[in-house]
Amino acid sequence: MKKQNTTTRPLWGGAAGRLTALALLAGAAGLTQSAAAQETMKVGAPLPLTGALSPEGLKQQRGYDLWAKTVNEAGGITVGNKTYNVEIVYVDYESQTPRAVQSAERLITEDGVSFLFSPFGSGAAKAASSVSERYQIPTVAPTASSPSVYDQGYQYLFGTFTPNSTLTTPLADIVANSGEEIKTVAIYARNDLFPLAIAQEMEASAKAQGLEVISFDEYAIGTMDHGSAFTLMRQSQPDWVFATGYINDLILIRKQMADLGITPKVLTMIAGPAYKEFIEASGPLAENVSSAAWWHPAVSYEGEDIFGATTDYVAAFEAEYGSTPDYAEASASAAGAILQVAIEKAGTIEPQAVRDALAGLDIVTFYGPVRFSETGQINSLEPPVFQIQDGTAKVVFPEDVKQADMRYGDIN
Amino acid sequence: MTRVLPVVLVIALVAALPLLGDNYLLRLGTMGAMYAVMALSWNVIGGFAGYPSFATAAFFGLGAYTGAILQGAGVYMPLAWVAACLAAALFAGLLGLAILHLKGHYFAIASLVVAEVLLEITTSWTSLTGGGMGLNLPILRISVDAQARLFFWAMLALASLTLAMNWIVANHRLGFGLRCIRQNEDASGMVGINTTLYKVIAFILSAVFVGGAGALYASWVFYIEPPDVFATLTSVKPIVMALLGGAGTVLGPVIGAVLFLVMEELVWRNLLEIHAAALGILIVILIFFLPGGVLGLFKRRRKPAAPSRPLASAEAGR
Amino acid sequence: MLYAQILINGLVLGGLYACIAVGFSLVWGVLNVINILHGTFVVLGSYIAYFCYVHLGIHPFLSIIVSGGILFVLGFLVQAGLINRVMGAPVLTTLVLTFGLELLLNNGILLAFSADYRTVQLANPLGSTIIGGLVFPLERVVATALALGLTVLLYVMLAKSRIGRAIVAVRMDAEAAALMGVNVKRIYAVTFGVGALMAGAAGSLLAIVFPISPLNSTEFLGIAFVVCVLGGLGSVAGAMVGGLALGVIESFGALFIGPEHGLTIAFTLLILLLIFRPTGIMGRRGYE
Amino acid sequence: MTAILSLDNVTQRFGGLTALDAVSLDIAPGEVVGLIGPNGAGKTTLVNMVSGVYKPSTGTITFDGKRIDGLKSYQIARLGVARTYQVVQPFPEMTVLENVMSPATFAAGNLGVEAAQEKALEALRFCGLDEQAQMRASELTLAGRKRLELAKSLAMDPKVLLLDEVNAGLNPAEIDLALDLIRRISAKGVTIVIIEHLMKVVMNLCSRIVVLHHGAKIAEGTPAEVTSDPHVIEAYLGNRYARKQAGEAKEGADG
Repeated sequence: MKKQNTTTRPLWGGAAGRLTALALLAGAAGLTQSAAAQETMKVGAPLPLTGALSPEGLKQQRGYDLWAKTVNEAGGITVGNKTYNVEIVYVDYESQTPRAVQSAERLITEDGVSFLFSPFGSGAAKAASSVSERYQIPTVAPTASSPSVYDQGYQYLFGTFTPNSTLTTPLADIVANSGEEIKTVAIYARNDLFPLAIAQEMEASAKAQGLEVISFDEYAIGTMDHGSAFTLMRQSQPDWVFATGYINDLILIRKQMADLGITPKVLTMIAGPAYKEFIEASGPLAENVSSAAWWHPAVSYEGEDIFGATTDYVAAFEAEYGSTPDYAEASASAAGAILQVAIEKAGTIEPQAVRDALAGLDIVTFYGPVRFSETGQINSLEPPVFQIQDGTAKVVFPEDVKQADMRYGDIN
Repeated sequence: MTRVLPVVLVIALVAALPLLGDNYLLRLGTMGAMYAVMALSWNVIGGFAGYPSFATAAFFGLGAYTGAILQGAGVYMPLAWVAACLAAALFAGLLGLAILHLKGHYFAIASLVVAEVLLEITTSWTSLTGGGMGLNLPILRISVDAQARLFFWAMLALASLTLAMNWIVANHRLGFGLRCIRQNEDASGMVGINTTLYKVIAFILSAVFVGGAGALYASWVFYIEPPDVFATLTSVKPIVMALLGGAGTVLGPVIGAVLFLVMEELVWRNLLEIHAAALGILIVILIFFLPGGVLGLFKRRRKPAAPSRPLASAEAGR
Repeated sequence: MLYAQILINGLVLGGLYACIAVGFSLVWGVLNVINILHGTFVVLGSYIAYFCYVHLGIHPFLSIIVSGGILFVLGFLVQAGLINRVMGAPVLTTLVLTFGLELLLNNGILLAFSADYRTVQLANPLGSTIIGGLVFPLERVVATALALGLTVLLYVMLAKSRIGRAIVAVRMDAEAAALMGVNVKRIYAVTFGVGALMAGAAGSLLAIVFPISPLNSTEFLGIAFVVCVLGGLGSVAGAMVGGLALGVIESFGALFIGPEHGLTIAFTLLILLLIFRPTGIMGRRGYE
Repeated sequence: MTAILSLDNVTQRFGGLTALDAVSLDIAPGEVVGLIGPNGAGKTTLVNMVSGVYKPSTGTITFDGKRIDGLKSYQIARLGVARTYQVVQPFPEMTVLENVMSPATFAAGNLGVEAAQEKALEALRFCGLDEQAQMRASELTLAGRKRLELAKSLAMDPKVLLLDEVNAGLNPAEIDLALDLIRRISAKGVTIVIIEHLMKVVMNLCSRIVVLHHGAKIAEGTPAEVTSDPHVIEAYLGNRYARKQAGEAKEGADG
């Protein structure tokens, strides 16, 4: 992977001056900010480029970079008689939430960004939102699904993920009403913010469909062996196994399930199978694994945003990176595209106006229809359910973009 | 006293930082004070007594969770901070009794792994700690600027307390005894030093204010999760800071903390993905070219408080 | 039947653990250095196996030779060029130094290979076989067998070869060894190299079991800690016993207490052992 | 006569090895007692036990009417039992003065800095080290470090002083100085137990000699009694020649 025009901007002189002030407390009064951007609009993006979340950080970065590149190649964003080029200012927050918060404050106060993309995941997005709210900087969160991020009464935070239940409800619905003999569910979850939250959501969705949840086990972050859990599961013979985690966990889990001969009728995993790396790594074992995500390259919308139709976006992404975008990459691009539409509608980059434009959006993008609820979380998406069939992910729900029927059995 | 006065003046000047009205600078100041608390605290067990403790993260995380849980239960914020200090001190006392008879690497590993165990316990004890989902703290109902000032001053006060504690220890028989222990623990017993007691006291002192810093930190950021507060780097950074400034001295760790913060910030700003490597290089340079820390460069000739080879310490651990 | 299966899982896992730890144990025992770099050495071994497989088609079981060789050279140079200069310094110095080097190397790997997870997806996976109702995951079984084989090889090398005996002599008493004409610094470097070699070989074997990423290094290092303390420091046999014991303990712990506590159990055990029996379950023994 | 230090049936085992076997010993106030025996006889083990490094496996040790077996070394030191090490153990980075201040501060009652310094200087003067007070301990000669050990012990105001091979490695002139120093310490009323290989020192200095062999006490008495004791001769016979040779070689080298 190459790094794409990463733009950490320095203010070396100003920064050194400020730090000297901190260290020595020598007359910091005369310090100057770097000159305000004239024809450049800065958007801050704290990313976990090192540390535990770094694979996710890379995805977001690819999504943002594609947006910035597309905008700038199209001549920038025009508002009124001004044209702005987009510059994304990246900060690596080392996968540490406190650093993410610090990054947000630094981007706003030191680097002078006009807008912010949230750090990865619900926890960090929530923590950083308190900063952007304080400085009244419109912020788009591309990877935060938990409603608790949005129900703080904040005005400047908008998110492109619907709540987790919008993923699990259709899944449970499809499986329970498949006509197959599926009665029992075993849930196996990574004890971590998102994976655990979605597992709990699935437990509720499954019970609501009258399925019996026969086990709910958690495994610790960094677990390197799942043998015991699956040896037990082998005895209980669940019809449906629902496993959550990040891609490395799920690759390992899939392999150990196969090693130990766990063959449920349905195997659902979140969030790995949406990533092409999962299919590459698991090979034949990926076959018939089902999942759900907020977006899928097979969905089809005629967007009013810069990327246009979904197929155009996918083609642009493939041209740039040589691979198909997944939901995390698309959501990052969408965050940019949505922000851009709002700026154009507002006719200014003045924060209050852009915020109001975001709140009032009702458009269709390559990513899907975009409307934000009162709290700022998107409520117009219908996340697709898909299954890996013949080496590619095929959408099985919703009906209008369906590519294949869900297959049952044949998990081995 | 002539050496105390300038220090007090500097602290007073730093306390005037909010006058500049720059919240990011205040954030850095708060972090600097937090670093100073940790480096000074480690200095007591690692610098004075020569025990290579990697338990700072354990105390920090324990303090953060104690403070957060109590505040969540409605305890008044400053009381929660005090309770976090006490919890960390108590924990350090018990832990010290258990592991301070270990020497060298064995002690280092035991202290390092304690944070891991606490991390796992915190992660799995979901009912109390929120587990992997993290823990939210009650939001303060004061303006954000007031918050920035409040936490800056509170952290600075804690750092000043920790500095005072170091100064008192260094000039007290405790500090004398700890330096004896560092140089020769067996002989220390023979000259009448209650080595176990002294080591445990030193370990407690290395924990109490770190626990407070953890709780303060939790109140400051509103949201904590286990991997953030129990990070191994939290144990390593204070050691680097103390070595950078001069371990076993009183002012060395403070100087090291400030220098470290400045370097960290500069690297972080200017290099996108290689700050870990930069820290690594700093460490290597430190070990080979600055074994006595910054203060070591000046203090070659001075005799009592600062041994000129602060690194010389615990015997090899076989 | 359940317990038998869990025991098999544990042993198969434990063999890999032993292989991760044995080089670390050797370095600790002979040099009295805790090599924080060890986890990253293992990761590097995995990457070498990955590239060997993807670009050259060399099976990970064979690329042990490549990764072991490269890591030996790297380890030798690190010790000869850097760590040898602070041998005999207090524990803290070597600990902090290797920690700094670990940050450097791990960050370098991250930059070079990116954080994306990679896996070695064998063209002909071995799958698993069922004997008497018990499942044997063959890739793991073979990897474990190779791991144990390597460990035995190291044991024999230490016992029989000239350089092995010199390493043992230095471990016993470096000063006496120096008087007998052993170039102690060179032996240190060779030993560190051998430790890295074992790490690299372990990395190759693990490449087919775990997704590969620089982020794994801390987990590998943690395992090395626990295995060493469990098995008793500085003996090849100890590392083997410690590794197998850890695998079995973790597997049964996950069974009885729940999978989320596997690591907690391992680390708690480590602390308790340090407190009450720092010589490990086997008692202290050297490389004789 | 009431003993100031007495061992009653003291046994020390390390694993399967019995280092000391049911040794009983009474030492009267003001005595200078020599402890001799071949290498491995258990002499240093005995000192380690009295000073609290080890707890005896069985048996009791009484000092000044108080049981001290099982006490920690610092407690025993504070009661007034001082010791020196066969291999000197200074605090290498501290000055000579600070070294001697440490026992004055910690063992000899709760002294403040000034009182401790006063006491330390007094001990240094007594041992003839006052000129080197500001030197680092690691810079002293071997003889200087041996004297530093003695000064450290003295600064504790000990009632009993255990000297473990305090003359090993010194040349004859230095030994004479050390002997004089020990006599002066004894003259202050300090009870002394001295482990020594050089018979000339023991014969010269001690009023009573205790002989250990394979961990057991095989004889005790005046120098004259002990040297004519058939058990002692028997015990030493096997390797006596070798020992004598070694002793001569050593003296030759020292001279």
